[in-house]
Amino acid sequence: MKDGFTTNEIMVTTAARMLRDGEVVFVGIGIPNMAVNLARRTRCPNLVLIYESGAIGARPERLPVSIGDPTLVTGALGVCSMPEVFQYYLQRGFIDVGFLGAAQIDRFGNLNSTVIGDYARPKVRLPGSGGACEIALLARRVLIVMNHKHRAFPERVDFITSPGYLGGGDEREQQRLPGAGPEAVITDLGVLGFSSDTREMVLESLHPGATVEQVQQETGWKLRVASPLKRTEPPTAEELRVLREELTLPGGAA
Amino acid sequence: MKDGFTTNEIMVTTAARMLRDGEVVFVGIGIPNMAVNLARRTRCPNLVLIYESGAIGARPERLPVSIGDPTLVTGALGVCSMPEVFQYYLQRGFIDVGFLGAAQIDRFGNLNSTVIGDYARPKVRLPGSGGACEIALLARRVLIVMNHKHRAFPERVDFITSPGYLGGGDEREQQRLPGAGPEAVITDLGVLGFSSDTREMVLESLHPGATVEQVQQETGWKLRVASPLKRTEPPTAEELRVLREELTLPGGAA
Amino acid sequence: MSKRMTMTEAMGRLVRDGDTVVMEGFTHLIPFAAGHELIRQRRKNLTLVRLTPDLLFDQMIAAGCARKVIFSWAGNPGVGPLHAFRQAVERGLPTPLEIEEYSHFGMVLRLQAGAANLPFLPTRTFAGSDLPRVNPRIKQVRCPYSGEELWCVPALRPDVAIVHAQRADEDGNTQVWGLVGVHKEAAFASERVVVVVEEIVSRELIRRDPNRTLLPGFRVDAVVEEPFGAHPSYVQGYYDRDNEFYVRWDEISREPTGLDRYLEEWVYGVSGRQEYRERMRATYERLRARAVPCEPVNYGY
Amino acid sequence: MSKRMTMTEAMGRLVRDGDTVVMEGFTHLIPFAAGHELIRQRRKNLTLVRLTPDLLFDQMIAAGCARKVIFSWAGNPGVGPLHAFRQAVERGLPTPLEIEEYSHFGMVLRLQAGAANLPFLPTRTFAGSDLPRVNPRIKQVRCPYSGEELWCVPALRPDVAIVHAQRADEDGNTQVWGLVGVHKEAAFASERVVVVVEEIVSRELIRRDPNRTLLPGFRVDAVVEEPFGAHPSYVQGYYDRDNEFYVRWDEISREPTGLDRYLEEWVYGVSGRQEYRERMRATYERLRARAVPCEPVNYGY
Repeated sequence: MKDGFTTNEIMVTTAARMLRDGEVVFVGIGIPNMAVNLARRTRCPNLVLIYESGAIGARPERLPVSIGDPTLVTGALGVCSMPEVFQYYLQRGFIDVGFLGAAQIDRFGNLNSTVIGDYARPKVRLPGSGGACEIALLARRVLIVMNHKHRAFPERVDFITSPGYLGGGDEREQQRLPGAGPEAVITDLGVLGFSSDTREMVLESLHPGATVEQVQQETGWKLRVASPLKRTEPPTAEELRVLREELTLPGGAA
Repeated sequence: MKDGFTTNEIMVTTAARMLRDGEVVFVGIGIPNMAVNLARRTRCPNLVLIYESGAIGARPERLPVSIGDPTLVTGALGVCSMPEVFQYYLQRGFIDVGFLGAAQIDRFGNLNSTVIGDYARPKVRLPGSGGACEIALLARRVLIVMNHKHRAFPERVDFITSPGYLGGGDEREQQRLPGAGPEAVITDLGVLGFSSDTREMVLESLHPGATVEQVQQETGWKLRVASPLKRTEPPTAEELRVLREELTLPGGAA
Repeated sequence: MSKRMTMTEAMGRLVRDGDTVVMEGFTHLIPFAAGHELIRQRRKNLTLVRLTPDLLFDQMIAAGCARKVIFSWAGNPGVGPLHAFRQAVERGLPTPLEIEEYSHFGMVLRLQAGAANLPFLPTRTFAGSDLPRVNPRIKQVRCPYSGEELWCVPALRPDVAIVHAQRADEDGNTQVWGLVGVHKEAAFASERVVVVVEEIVSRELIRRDPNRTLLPGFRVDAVVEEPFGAHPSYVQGYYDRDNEFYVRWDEISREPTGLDRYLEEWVYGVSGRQEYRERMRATYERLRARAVPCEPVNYGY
Repeated sequence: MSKRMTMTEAMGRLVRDGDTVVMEGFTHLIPFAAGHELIRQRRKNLTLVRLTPDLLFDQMIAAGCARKVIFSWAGNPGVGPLHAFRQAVERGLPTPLEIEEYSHFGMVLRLQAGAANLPFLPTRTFAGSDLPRVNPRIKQVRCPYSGEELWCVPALRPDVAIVHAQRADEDGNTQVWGLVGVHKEAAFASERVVVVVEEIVSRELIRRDPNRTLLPGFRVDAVVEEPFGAHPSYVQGYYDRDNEFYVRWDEISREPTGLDRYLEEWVYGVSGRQEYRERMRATYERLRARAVPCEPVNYGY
């Protein structure tokens, strides 16, 4: 914690700042959950939290360990069935922001959470899509949160669980995929966007202490860097206070 | 009431006797509703009453004026949405018996509740299908209740709202319609079935006091008559007591 | 964020001439107060959507609001025909009325497809019926697994849904019990949503029983508090259906003059549902629901 | 007509070797007591269906009950992988396990199509994903209106659904609150249905709140009363999720020997859920829900 905050904390605050008040957010566990709850307690009091489990407008008293935690129901605005959440909310276009993570992400923002190696003879069998494939296609804005490690940033993913920009350029439009494609990747080193023409990943902002060399080293292809390259604003004292005092898991940080 | 009961009463008791205990019945208003409630209070205590409005296992305290009456909800076993009632109950094959009526029925049991005359230039615009079309196709047994009047029994209906045996013979199977086709027509004069080969209507039972000539006179084609022709059993004293004491509408008979 | 409006504001801002308007409620929760306000505001050329047009659309047709009706059963349940509807369809009076007709199941699926943002949904109804012959929107689709042909209907995406409910909070989080019909699908299928409730309650009351929530506030554009707003239909737990009025409507509406007199007295002749309610105090008292409370369940963990 | 059975009877009579068995519950209401009984009865060659196989299927796979798993997310939420599942998929240990894989949305639609007795349902997910490439059951269908190609999934019609719920009456009329997941679709899609509840209540209590009913009794073949029957998952209003156990499972299941020891002690080593509950009394007390009752609503008219 050389800068007075952890890498998790800067990932959470960076993700939280990408949310706009009043948005309807499909929340996962871990860092996205922290980010949404931080935003709700600071700049975005009117965020609506929706979980693919069917909890609508959740007001968790404790940090949920899973997206089906009972604290997401007690005091929620509503509960709906999973056929409804996927059809009437997500597919209907009412989810403004979806968060995703994965084991691998590639140059064009395609995500793999299915398998390392060959599907039929897996080296590592990962959990699979869950709701990720449909979130990548049907949420209005897709934000990705991942740790920046070389093995997680290959040039091509082994398996496209959740499509990003496919082979880049206008391939996503050509193949008539719904949705706009991923907007940003928030890592422990910085923030990456996607170039508007080639759709390849571009380093846009470095977190305090991180260097371009370090990011390149953890990336499996020659990474484009925006010019000017921004510096991520560090967490404010108030953000850190909320994170540390209000958003800790029972028995430890998230 | 020359025989000590009304024509409505013999229609109700005749329809009630066609139900089997434990069946799941899609109930309409009027005579089918009376029949189901009579059966439930006499031979079939375990009938399950379902209304297309979504009331499941209703226990009406009063005779419902419509199939969406609040008395169908108070004390019911369950309530479901209309997408569920049509898909998970009716289309799934869980409705054992559906009752239908119509403005017209023809020789092959096709029902018209849409229009008299041409569809585009109607002589009489009728209410339309409601749920009748799908009940005719998707309930396991279809029972029809109608007053026997010449204009209601033409050789061909002006419009097939709810299919019976179409043109007769195996046309229903040929066209791959789901369901078996109507089982019986209960009128104020008798009970009619459908021949197993030609699928045309056959007079099977005469209510007390009715004659074959009278039935033929009110039917728009040369009617086949079963041999032997049965006599409908008149309502028992107990059936009449239940009908008259327990099943009267507030302010009059149904 | 409060979305509370008066009925006049809500209908004025959210329903436009020419709109397709779904006003659902299967016997239960029919939005009569909203319909009367649309008549008073002389909204025109509407495409009106309901499974059962009921007295509500009979009145709106007579008042000249409707260009078209999309429906599946047009009658006065247990009483007889809808006279204004029939006049318009059979004789084009007072003005011609276009109709687009399905079965109940077909209508339900059109709204469900709209709510799910699908272009169509398949079904096993319609086979052998003449309905597809007179309505070319009912088509067939081949199952890519079994090869069988199923019938299907296209999605319906109304401009506005008007939804009557028991209660909502100011933000529009809306709860319903009793018959729910196709309320949820109608609201999710539509571009804009107006909720009319018997009472606006606290956010906390809504949050104490989230499984009763039909619609989240973010799906709602306006919330109108209008007690007795579904009369002569009913609201479970609030008031019974006015069955006597449904019978009387047959007489009232048999001749256009009777119908006009009714509109004059009970729609144009009142400023809104409050005045209607006050002038109908005895009826309101007669129909008031007795208490049949459920047992609470525990949401703790 | 009472459908009450013991867990031993219900699993013995209604689940057969080789059956396709759906055991739903999204975090909430996972039917662990039923799964343990199937392990004890040494049921074999099952095709197991759940969106999230969770610890339940990890245990059943390790115990040799499963031939195949149909799923969409196989992990221990917030903790790590499912070790037995991975062993079986990556190395075929203890026996090879066939998998059939969708996204959550795809799984939900397979059950929904089964419940609706449709051969398929369309969706806007899967476009651009490799999932259809490795699962040929995910196909395309052309919309007869827009001409666009949509992806679709085939109906799933399991032999048996095992549904955990808060309460039911003896006839099987079943009520659920909190997260309902895809419970209703799983039950309506299946040929046979076993309901496991925390408590069997009177028919009158069910009838006092009909909107909470998930399944009518006529859709249910057996009702089993099994308090604490969803542990280590949770039941809203009854007990919390045993998050500590989910973390400990990672250690327990990392080596087959640990997993076998667990099965020996907590599955084979107990006669049923009652003994399990008694041996876990302190945990049961720790997890017991506090009271957060909702307000009653009025069902009168």
